[in-house]
Amino acid sequence: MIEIFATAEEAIADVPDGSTIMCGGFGLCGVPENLVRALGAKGTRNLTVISNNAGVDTFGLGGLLANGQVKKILGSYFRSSEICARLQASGALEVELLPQGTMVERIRAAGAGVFGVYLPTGVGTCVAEGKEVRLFGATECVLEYPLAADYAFIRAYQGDRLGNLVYRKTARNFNPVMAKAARITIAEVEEIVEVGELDPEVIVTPGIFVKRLVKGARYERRIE
Amino acid sequence: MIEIFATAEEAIADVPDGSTIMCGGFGLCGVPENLVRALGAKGTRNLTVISNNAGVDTFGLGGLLANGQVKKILGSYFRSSEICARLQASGALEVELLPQGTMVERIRAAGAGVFGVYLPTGVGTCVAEGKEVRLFGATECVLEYPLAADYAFIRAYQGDRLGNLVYRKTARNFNPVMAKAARITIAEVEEIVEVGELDPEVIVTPGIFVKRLVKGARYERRIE
Amino acid sequence: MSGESSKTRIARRAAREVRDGYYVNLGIGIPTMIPAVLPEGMTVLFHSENGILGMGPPPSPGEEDADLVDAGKRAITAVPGASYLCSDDSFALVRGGHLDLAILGAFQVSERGDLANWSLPGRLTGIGGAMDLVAGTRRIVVTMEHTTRDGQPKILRECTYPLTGRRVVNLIITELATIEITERGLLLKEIAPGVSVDEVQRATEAPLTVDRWLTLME
Amino acid sequence: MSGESSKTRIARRAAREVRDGYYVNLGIGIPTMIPAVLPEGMTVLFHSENGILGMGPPPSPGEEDADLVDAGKRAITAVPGASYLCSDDSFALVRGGHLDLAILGAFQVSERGDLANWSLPGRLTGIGGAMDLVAGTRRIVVTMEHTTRDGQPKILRECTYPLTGRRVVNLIITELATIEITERGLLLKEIAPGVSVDEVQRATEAPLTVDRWLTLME
Repeated sequence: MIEIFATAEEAIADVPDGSTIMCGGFGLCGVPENLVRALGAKGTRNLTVISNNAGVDTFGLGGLLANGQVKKILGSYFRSSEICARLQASGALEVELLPQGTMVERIRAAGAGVFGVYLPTGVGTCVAEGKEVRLFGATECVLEYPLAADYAFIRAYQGDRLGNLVYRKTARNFNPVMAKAARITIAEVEEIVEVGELDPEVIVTPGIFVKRLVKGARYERRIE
Repeated sequence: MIEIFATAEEAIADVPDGSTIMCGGFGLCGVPENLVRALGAKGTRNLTVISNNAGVDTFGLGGLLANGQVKKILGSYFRSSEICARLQASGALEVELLPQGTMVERIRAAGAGVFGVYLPTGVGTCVAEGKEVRLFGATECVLEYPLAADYAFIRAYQGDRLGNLVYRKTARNFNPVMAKAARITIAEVEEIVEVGELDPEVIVTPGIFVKRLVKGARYERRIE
Repeated sequence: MSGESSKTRIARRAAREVRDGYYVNLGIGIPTMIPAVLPEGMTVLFHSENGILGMGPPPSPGEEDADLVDAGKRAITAVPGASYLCSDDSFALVRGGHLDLAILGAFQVSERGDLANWSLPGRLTGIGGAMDLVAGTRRIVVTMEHTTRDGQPKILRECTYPLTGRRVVNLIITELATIEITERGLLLKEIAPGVSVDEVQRATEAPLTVDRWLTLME
Repeated sequence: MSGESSKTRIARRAAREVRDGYYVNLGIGIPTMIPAVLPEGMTVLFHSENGILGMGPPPSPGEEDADLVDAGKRAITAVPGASYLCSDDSFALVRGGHLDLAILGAFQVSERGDLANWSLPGRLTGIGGAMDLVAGTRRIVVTMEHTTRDGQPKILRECTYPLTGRRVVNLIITELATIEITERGLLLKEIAPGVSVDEVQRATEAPLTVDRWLTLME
């Protein structure tokens, strides 16, 4: 059952300290910026964040990091975030780096009822250290586990009142897969439309995966 | 590099005896009927077929079974095929029954570079017999392996000249996932359109997965 | 009880397990009768595992579309807000626990909630999506007639037919009773009008505990 | 050799690895220069792992769309026939071996084809899609300058930086040479005009075998 909220602040009002939060987007593209901003304003602390990137210092997750709200971040690429590096160096932030494809396959697994996957990625590198390695034919693979969250913050282009979502271009990225991997998925959209307005052939995220929907108040449309 | 063929017969002309062939469709819905008919006419033998169903005796894979072209069939539901039961009983056909979701996850794995998946489906039932079972938290899971094919016969609604495909309604079913899991994917479509005519947001199967494309000569549009 | 068939009565009781906003998968047989007996005004989206969320009622004769069928291969329609799924996504949804409820038929259910509903001796075989549904779905309700045609119990200590899943059924609804499967076995929650607890127990191989709040089935 | 920069010459040589009909992923740095130097009339679709097949050239200034970027987060365009992918589908495509070719930059390559291209000591970290690309793609071509800025070899017996993958590189293209990685080590296939085999060997830590068909780089 979906709930539609008037503001991002209301949509995230009950997120408690210590939550694990997935955050869609790639770089600054397709980031749920209104939800992240609201979480920054609310000041929720001790967060574990799963996101491909950490935003930049003045946009996206950068704000949460600067506020000291995040205790751990898992993702694949943090080079654009000075603050991320600084907090990691000072010991104030735990950083776990994952190959991007392994990260997203683990997120998919969490949403798809898959309890373990054997992947060839990263064998013989530091990301395989301490992990179970198994030979399939001539290919060594690492056993990887599902990656789930309490909340997923995702961003779509349009959503109907059942929570069906469509995306725009490469702003799709991690949003659809993360929507399936959290206990409570909160989607912000640029536009809310009536049920039946979205072509059933085109819906990327069916409303079954969305628990809360909100129209974002503003979008900066920044390019990193 | 995609090749566009004038007829289904030409598109399947080189399929050798002994091939493993995936066949899209659910029941009679979304079945690549022109490719299957052409394979029947060609008389290729000793086939291993991976398909959710076996058609009915007068349509789809039923024809290949009746011709004695199939030595083994893997799928999830064969109750609608009298001929399938008869051949199995006589020992002329090996039948391997899979849970539908396990079957499709194994097909996905083959296309996605995943070498093994742990699934909770079927634990404690006959489909788990002889398989590795492992405990993840409180959930027992079975280790399942990828399921690939030499050829995938798939059916779509429209395809452009790069092999990008869109489907109609529930005729989508197994077609997109099988398209990714074979060495050579042959797609039949109801209509071939020019590149650029399909909305990029709507393409379900990108042309990278399609090696051969053909416009089907006729479609019966039967309901089982 | 009027002249309503026992199957319709089972469907009507099962409909009460469906809540507003639910996403539900219905097996073949009695479960397919449920949409028609749901209260007005509820928003319920039905999933069919061949690849649709938002399945609507059967089309009018002549309006059938060969590209739009359910998992039983019957022609269907799509409601506003429906969407189509590839098979891999459809079963990821099922196995990932995203459905609120599945209502299935059964040949046998054991007192621990083991389910046998796909294979009968001497019949052609087909598993379909049954094993995936019971492995993934949060809540499994079984609707069936209480006994076989020749009066043999179908609610057993142990299933004798091939299993679909172990310890997966939460609730059984028959024309005689509504029975919850608990950690301590079968709990008789509701009983049909005009039927005694003793009659239900005699039609049931496994022992029943009578709930202290035992009520009449509506 | 005209005044063309060595990076442009590397890109031009690497473009010859791309064939009509290919689906190709390009890493950041020199590989991004390749589309501009491809021969006319070829149909090549470029994949960017953030979720597009059919990436086109950068947009005109003022035409940038914040919803359309590549894996380097730069504004791009989409060619006719392009499609968009969720991240899970994009990496399933990569890891599943569906790309014909990936052309990547490198910090170091070993004589067995080990690749180090994601982590330099003392820099902020990011793996991105590099490990997935080398684990899945059929053919990996590395384009890079032959030595570091201070003249140290980058083609080594063993990589000293953290690895991206083991035994994954098929071909190395530098401003000095084209080197194939074979079962028996490095095979010098082409050499730049005005450069001697001895000079290439001196700039390369691992031993080179000179191919019997050694040719000049175009």
